[in-house]
Amino acid sequence: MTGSKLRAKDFETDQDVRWCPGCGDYAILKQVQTAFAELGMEKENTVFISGIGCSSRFPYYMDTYGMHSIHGRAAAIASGLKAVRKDLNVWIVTGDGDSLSIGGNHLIHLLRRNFDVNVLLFNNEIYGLTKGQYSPTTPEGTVTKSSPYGVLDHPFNPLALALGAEATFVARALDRDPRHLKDLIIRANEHKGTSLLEIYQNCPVFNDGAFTVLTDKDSKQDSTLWLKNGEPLVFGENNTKGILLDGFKPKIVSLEDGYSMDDLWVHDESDPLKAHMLTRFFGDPSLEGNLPRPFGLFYVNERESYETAMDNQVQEAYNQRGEGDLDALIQGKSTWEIN
Amino acid sequence: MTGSKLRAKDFETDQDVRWCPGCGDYAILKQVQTAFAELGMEKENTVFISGIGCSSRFPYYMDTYGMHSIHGRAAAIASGLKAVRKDLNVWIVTGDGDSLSIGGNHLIHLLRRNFDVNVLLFNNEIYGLTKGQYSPTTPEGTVTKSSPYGVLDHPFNPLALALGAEATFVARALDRDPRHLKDLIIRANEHKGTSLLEIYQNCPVFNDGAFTVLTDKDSKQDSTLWLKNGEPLVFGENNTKGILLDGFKPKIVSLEDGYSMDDLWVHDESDPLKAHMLTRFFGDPSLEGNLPRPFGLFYVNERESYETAMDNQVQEAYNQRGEGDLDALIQGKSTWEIN
Amino acid sequence: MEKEILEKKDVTILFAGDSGDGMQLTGNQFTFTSALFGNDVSTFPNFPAEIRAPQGTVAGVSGFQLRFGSVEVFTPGDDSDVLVVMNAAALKANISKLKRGGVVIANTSGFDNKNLKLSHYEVNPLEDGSLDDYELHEVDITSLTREALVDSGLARKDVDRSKNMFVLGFLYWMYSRDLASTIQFIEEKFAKKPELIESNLKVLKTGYHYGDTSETFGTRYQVKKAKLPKGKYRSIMGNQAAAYGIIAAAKQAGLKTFYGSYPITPASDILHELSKHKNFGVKTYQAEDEIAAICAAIGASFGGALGVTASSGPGIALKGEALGLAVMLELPLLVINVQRGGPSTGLPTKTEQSDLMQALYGRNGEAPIPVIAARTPSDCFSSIMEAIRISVEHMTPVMFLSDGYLANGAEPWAYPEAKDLPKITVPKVTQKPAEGEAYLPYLRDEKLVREWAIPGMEGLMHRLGGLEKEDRTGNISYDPENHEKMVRLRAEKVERIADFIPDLKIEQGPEKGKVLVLGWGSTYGSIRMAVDQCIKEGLEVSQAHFRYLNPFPKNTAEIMASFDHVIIPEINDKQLVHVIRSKFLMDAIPFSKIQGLPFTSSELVAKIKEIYA
Amino acid sequence: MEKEILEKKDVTILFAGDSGDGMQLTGNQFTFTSALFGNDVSTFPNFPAEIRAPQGTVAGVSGFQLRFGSVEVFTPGDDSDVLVVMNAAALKANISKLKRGGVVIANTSGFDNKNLKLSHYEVNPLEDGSLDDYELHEVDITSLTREALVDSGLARKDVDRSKNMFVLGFLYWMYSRDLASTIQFIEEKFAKKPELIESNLKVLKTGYHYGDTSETFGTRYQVKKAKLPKGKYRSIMGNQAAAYGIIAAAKQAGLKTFYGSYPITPASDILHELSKHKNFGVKTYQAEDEIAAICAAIGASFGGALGVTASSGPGIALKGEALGLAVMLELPLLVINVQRGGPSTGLPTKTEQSDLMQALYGRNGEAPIPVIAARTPSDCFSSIMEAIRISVEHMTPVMFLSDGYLANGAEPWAYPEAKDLPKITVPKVTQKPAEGEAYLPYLRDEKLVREWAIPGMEGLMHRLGGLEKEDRTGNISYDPENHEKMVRLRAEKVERIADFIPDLKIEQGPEKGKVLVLGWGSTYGSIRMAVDQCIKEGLEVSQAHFRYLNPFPKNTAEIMASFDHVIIPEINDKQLVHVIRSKFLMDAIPFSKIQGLPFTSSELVAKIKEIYA
Ligand SMILES: Cc1ncc(C[n+]2csc(CCOP(=O)(O)OP(=O)(O)O)c2C)c(N)n1
Ligand SMILES: Cc1ncc(C[n+]2csc(CCOP(=O)(O)OP(=O)(O)O)c2C)c(N)n1
Ligand code: SF4
Ligand code: SF4
Ligand SMILES: [Mg+2]
Ligand SMILES: [Mg+2]
Repeated sequence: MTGSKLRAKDFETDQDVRWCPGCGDYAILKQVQTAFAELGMEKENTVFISGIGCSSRFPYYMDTYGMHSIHGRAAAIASGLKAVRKDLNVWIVTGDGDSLSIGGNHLIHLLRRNFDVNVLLFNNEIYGLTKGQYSPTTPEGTVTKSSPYGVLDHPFNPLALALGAEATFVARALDRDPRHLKDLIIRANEHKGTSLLEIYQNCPVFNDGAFTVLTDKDSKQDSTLWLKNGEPLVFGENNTKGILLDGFKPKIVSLEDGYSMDDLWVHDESDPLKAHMLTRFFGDPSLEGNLPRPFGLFYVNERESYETAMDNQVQEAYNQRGEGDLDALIQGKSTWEIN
Repeated sequence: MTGSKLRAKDFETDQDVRWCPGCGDYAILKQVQTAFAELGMEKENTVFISGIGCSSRFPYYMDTYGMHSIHGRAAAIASGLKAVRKDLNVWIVTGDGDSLSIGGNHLIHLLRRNFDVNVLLFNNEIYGLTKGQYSPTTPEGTVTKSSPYGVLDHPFNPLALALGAEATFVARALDRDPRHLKDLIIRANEHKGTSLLEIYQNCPVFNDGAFTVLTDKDSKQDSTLWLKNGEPLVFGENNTKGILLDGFKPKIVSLEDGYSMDDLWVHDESDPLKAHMLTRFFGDPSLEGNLPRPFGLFYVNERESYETAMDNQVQEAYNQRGEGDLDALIQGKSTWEIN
Repeated sequence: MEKEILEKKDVTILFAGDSGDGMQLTGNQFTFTSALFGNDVSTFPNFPAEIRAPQGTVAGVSGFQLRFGSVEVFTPGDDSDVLVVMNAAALKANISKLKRGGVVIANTSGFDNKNLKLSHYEVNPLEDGSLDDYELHEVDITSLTREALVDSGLARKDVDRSKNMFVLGFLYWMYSRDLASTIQFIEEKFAKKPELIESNLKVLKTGYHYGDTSETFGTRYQVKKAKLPKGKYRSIMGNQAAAYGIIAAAKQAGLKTFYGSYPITPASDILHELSKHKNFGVKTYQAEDEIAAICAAIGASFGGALGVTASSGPGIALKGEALGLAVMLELPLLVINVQRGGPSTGLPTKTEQSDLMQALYGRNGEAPIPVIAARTPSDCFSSIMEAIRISVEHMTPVMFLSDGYLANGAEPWAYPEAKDLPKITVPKVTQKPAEGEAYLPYLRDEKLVREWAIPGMEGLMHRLGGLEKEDRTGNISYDPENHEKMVRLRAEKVERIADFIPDLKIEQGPEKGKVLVLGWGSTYGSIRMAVDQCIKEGLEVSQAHFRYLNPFPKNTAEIMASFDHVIIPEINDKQLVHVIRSKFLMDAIPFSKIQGLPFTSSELVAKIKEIYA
Repeated sequence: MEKEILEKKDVTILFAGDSGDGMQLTGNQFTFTSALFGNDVSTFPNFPAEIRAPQGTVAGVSGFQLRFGSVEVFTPGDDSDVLVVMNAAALKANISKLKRGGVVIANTSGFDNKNLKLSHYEVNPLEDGSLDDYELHEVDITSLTREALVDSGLARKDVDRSKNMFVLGFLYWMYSRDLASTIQFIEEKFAKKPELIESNLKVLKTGYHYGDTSETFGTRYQVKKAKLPKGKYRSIMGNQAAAYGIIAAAKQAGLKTFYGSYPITPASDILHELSKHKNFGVKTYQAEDEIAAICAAIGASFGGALGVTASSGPGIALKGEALGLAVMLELPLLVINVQRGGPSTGLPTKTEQSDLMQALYGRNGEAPIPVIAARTPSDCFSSIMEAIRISVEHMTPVMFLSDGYLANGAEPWAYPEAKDLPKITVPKVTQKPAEGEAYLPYLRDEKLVREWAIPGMEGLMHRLGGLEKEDRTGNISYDPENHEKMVRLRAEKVERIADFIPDLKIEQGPEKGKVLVLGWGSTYGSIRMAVDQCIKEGLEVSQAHFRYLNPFPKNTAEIMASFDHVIIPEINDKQLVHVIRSKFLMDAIPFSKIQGLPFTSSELVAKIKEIYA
């Protein structure tokens, strides 16, 4: 297959796609396929590992190798795979429940170990497959099947959690902005380490409109912030608003009103502290005066990937001691003979 | 028992304490007992829940209610207990393996939920009970039983992880500084929410000296920083060094050399961003020019505790609908009769 | 035009349509009306495996099977007498479940080209003769509904949504049913939208009248009242009954309930139900995973509440380690397994009984626990109360087994009054040890049960844990003989529960004889129907059914020995047979079905006759 | 002075002292010297449950039991003939394990007031007559050692640390042993510290000469060479053998090994051992927990490596769900359970066989897997190779059972040469499907085994998962009949492995007769000794021993039927008996011991005689 470049369609399988009509998952699938075509990815060297959830059906729709595993464990399975197969391109597809509730531990350990795999975290702030219970990202107070009087749990901020867990690539995209999503898929693929890409995904059946304010024509300009490396933080209609740092406090200013581009906070993908601050831009963006929700690559940092370190250690052992001699091993140091 | 104030000794049990001679756990046990006496704690209303590990033996030595549960699950068990028994004073004792490896998920979920319990995390950077394998806090490269060629895993920074997981009380102490440890135990007890107190604890048998640079007479002055709310960050012999913020970068300056107290960063327990920066003071302090390791209360923030919210929701249900009527429930809305 | 009215003993109807066609509501309304009338009823919904598969596809078909009779009916029926299909996909998915010669009522608008394509029909099955063996009635339900509402001013979408009322009305006519209760239902449901009351009623009546006036339908049927035990009835589903049972048992024990759970099909509905009833002192807690859920429940039990946790197979597998801890702690704990098709993720929306071995043995070490299984949806109520009684009175974790079939199935329930429910005695410590004497948390009574000392109680401070404990004191002990003693004590404690449970009884048929059909769990209804039929045909066949799977009732071996042949039907690969052989060294004839589906009576009857012969 | 030399057939010595006294080293040296001489040997160390309990306390005692003989010895002995105690606590902890009339060699310095107090002796047991039934030799080992090294210039601590060499030297004298191999050992061990070579050798010889010159010791013993199979031998412990077996099997299969594990006693040593051998293509991975460990191993197997995971009971409980996934995936996977005392945390440092049921049934749904158990420390090597052979050749997860007794026990091993090891054939896909034809990942061969298609292989892309899969294609299928078919195929695949394993064989005794002692796992040695003794006493007793617990060898029922009585001794509560009864409907006489300890031969002999009578 190598050599002849594949089209997006070539990554489709013969299985019927079984998400609900209007589900944000479709758009994400499409962008992955499109990005893969652009990247010239090889089917046979690509593997998708997922857990359980609506989103975790993903591997069935990608004509690559794949595994639809068990709930929450995709990160653990992918770690073992990548540990023995540095040559493969490994993708994890997971939901907010799959990766942050039951699979939370595997996710944070994956991030600190930094296997070179890509995590697509479909965050719809709900459990889709089990029909509408709250997830660790559902906002407090939300009424769901399992919280008829409102959620009591303070939600996780997935990107803040990831940074706390030593992540080396942290980004956010939106099902409704396919171009941007595709670009981040490509960036994630480039990164040599664990890439965490959180994708806001609308679940029209159980949590419709969770991200409407971020996608609706009327509100999105003021409620979203599109990060570009080396560029100032601007947003709003015609990019007339900007964000600057007032001491350590981010402040919204108007560019039509005394402030210029030069005053603004310039995005730096390599700055962990600023990335941390950006993950905390999390007020309800529908309320006036609140910070817009950032999208894009918050933070990236190259650190040796786990499988590289592992392979190096193995190689080192070979270099120092040569290919293991089974007879010598079995025999050990102290033997005797009976005649 | 209520009323008659107990002494530290009164919290001892009749069981032989079975840690290795010289283990840091002894000092911590002593300080807990001392703090409890000072706090006038009631035995029967106090519960210690632990997982498995050397440290997790702790409950056997406290004459309160207790449970030495299973590996990694203390946080989950304590959550259930606290959910039904807001009145009890609940303490979790756990090791770095117990809480950050197998129990990592329960810990981060405990923190975001913010049950009013206190976590004493004995961090000896090793698995003690199972005789010396590396833990998620063991520095890279360390040779242990399970890493004869050196640890490959990038370690967790427990306090950074906790902040990323929405913790409301984050502090660090040291087995070798009993007074300070005791004060933090008392602060943890005061906090109405999950208090995470990381305690550096020396394991003389499997990881001796992990914290020597922080405790040795010669090095500790330059390698430790004792946080006090509202006070500038000073350290070194006679507190002649200070830390200030050069933009967003912490910088060590000499107070004998042009800088004054007024230039320095003043510790503010309620500032999450600065707390975040403090958790990243993590260079190897034995190397010149590196930042000292902070001890004390990094961050505290009052947010409604989970059990309070839960009780309120239950109370609300009672208020609105009165004590449940079993007959009405069983009968439901649509019935018919057969005669 | 007067139509002839035939009398029938029992009828099975299967409503099938797209997920959005409202078949569940239609089925439920028909059920309720029939029950109200005095029929015995039994129902089973069949949801698509996908949340919302594309409209018009086979994957998106939702079905509701319902059986009602003038005799007792214990299952929703094997094959149906009537199949209502709203579109081609519904026909495709369900035609195999219709009796030869049965009635098909097909909504012709659902068989247009688009629908045929989506359901992968090459030719229209209404036209190609493939339904020749059935009595096919084509009705353009969609158009008739639209016509009825042509002046309503409602949007097309709302109009189309009421076409299930047409179906309902029509079937009411066909089975000579009263519209009253559905009219009331519609009025209540749409109280805030009067325009919808009007439109729905109109369509309902249109459907009814269509039967009267249309030429095609020659026959109406009548199913007389059944002779049912007197009493007040309601309809109940298994998961709902389980939820109520937990609330009732906690009340009877004077305990608060803590329900720690992680969502999983088909157990989640218990969580949903319980979370509505906080004013019964119920706290529900959606944990981060199944391990946290059981651990939280253990913590709650330690704190003096009734700790309950539930899941389905894969989640129960995760709870094994913590369940072992609960065995050591000897605290009350209820673990509910609403079984589904396995292994692994298996068939999440289908039923199976394949977690019996896991319930008995899915833990490290010697860790016996009582296991109790419910037999019908309403039996979930009393069985779970019994499970809780045993858990609390015997201070032990208990596994309660239900399954997808019980969980979602519904049946009429002659519900009890609260005052008549069994009491549960809580073995809480009542006395502190005398001054100077140590408290002994593992002292046992004659049932070998230890007392429950709860944090907050003065003078009873103690430490529990998963390491082996010394007899009486509960201190850690590495003593070899103590370990053997404790292993045996824990086992014997569970064994002795046999002294506190009823004997196995013969449900129907002679006390001894040729064939005993011995079941457990949700196969009850199918076995009941099948044995009943065999008896009526003059065969010497009896039925017995386990509620207690560990320990078994004391007379089990005796009952088995009273029959020439014992057949054990199971929705798994002979799991109970294995256990019976091992416990009693007695053989039984296994009859397995592993298709994610309950037994049909006819399958069972055939098997019984084969053995009988 | 010439001392008399008595000949003995076999001798059991128990060395006991504080954790810091070097008893493990002493025992190992004595063992190696005896093996080198030509005795058969068997050993078992007994570590304290605490890491390092306070010096001088009973909790801190470390022991090493060793048996050597001129006949074959299969266990480290029941009671010991000689007990060496370095302090009072060691005596207290171990006196019950000494034969009546046995020899106690006590280090008198270890019985000072401090030691007596720490070990809770009120009076000195060396003086109060409580040892009158034994042959007590008091030696002030500490002082004699210090005297020997008075001019060494070594620190007191280093001097005292070499007192175990005195013990060793003295016992070498007592049993007429050669010092050569220990001298060599010391020279190698302290190659970088010549002063320690000198001091240790000096103390060793002092001990030896002490025997010669001291008046108190009248008797020396001699244990002649055993008649052992010819060959090259080494000493090996169970966990070590398991680690080597994994490396060897992977090599024979041409696979890389991925070992995903989370530390737990007594399994961790396999991880430690394997992590040293990266130059065999072994990758070890310490996962965050047991679930991650098995999942990573599954991922590695998916990637074409040999995925292995290991734990002990509680950790295996956690792996149940993922193991079910592996059953569905039909990939090779080895799961090792080094069993320990349960339930729950139980007795972590003690041995038990109580996870058999968990191995067979500890998963949701119908999820059968092969189960294989090792019988002796060295047998871990070939048994684990066999487990891997089955896993790879039959594309199935396999459970390998060892236990604490095997894991830490050691025995001489006539180790094989690499070239003689069995080959393992890997069913990797060799051909892509023809152009235009779809790849069928669940196509099976006559063994019902599917082929292994590995990422990177062109044209074989496929998706695996835990939902039920369609026969042949592996696509998700909710079809009822397909489900039953697949459940039965998976079960039958495992059953058919019986065609590829050897018959159960009679290890000793007649092929048919009165009593068969039928065991599994680590009870092998004890049973061997006991049956041997019974046969020598003229009883008609035979031994057979399972390596394969699922599926059982095909001739199992036949063998059982050839004996009047079958006794099944187990370190659990009759688990194998349950399985045998259920599988074969044949009874067996259970003989249980649940004390965290292996059977003694005498216990078994007594039981055999009781049944025989
Ligand atoms: C061990 C286990 N527990 C629970 C489940 C049930 N379950 C399946 S998916 C899911 C959550 C799905 O939510 P999410 O991960 O957010 O994915 P989404 O469906 O929203 O895409 C749950 C609870 C399961 N399959 N296995
Ligand atoms: C399920 C399970 N897995 C593994 C173990 C073995 N185990 C016991 S304690 C422990 C780690 C101890 O390390 P830590 O938590 O750091 O505590 P420490 O002993 O250092 O105080 C492990 C792996 C266990 N008891 N249960
Ligand atoms: S339930 Fe929600 S997330 Fe799942 S497929 Fe449907 S729309 Fe998508
Ligand atoms: S092993 Fe280490 S941590 Fe454990 S008791 Fe001993 S010194 Fe303490
Ligand atoms: Mg989701
Ligand atoms: Mg530790």
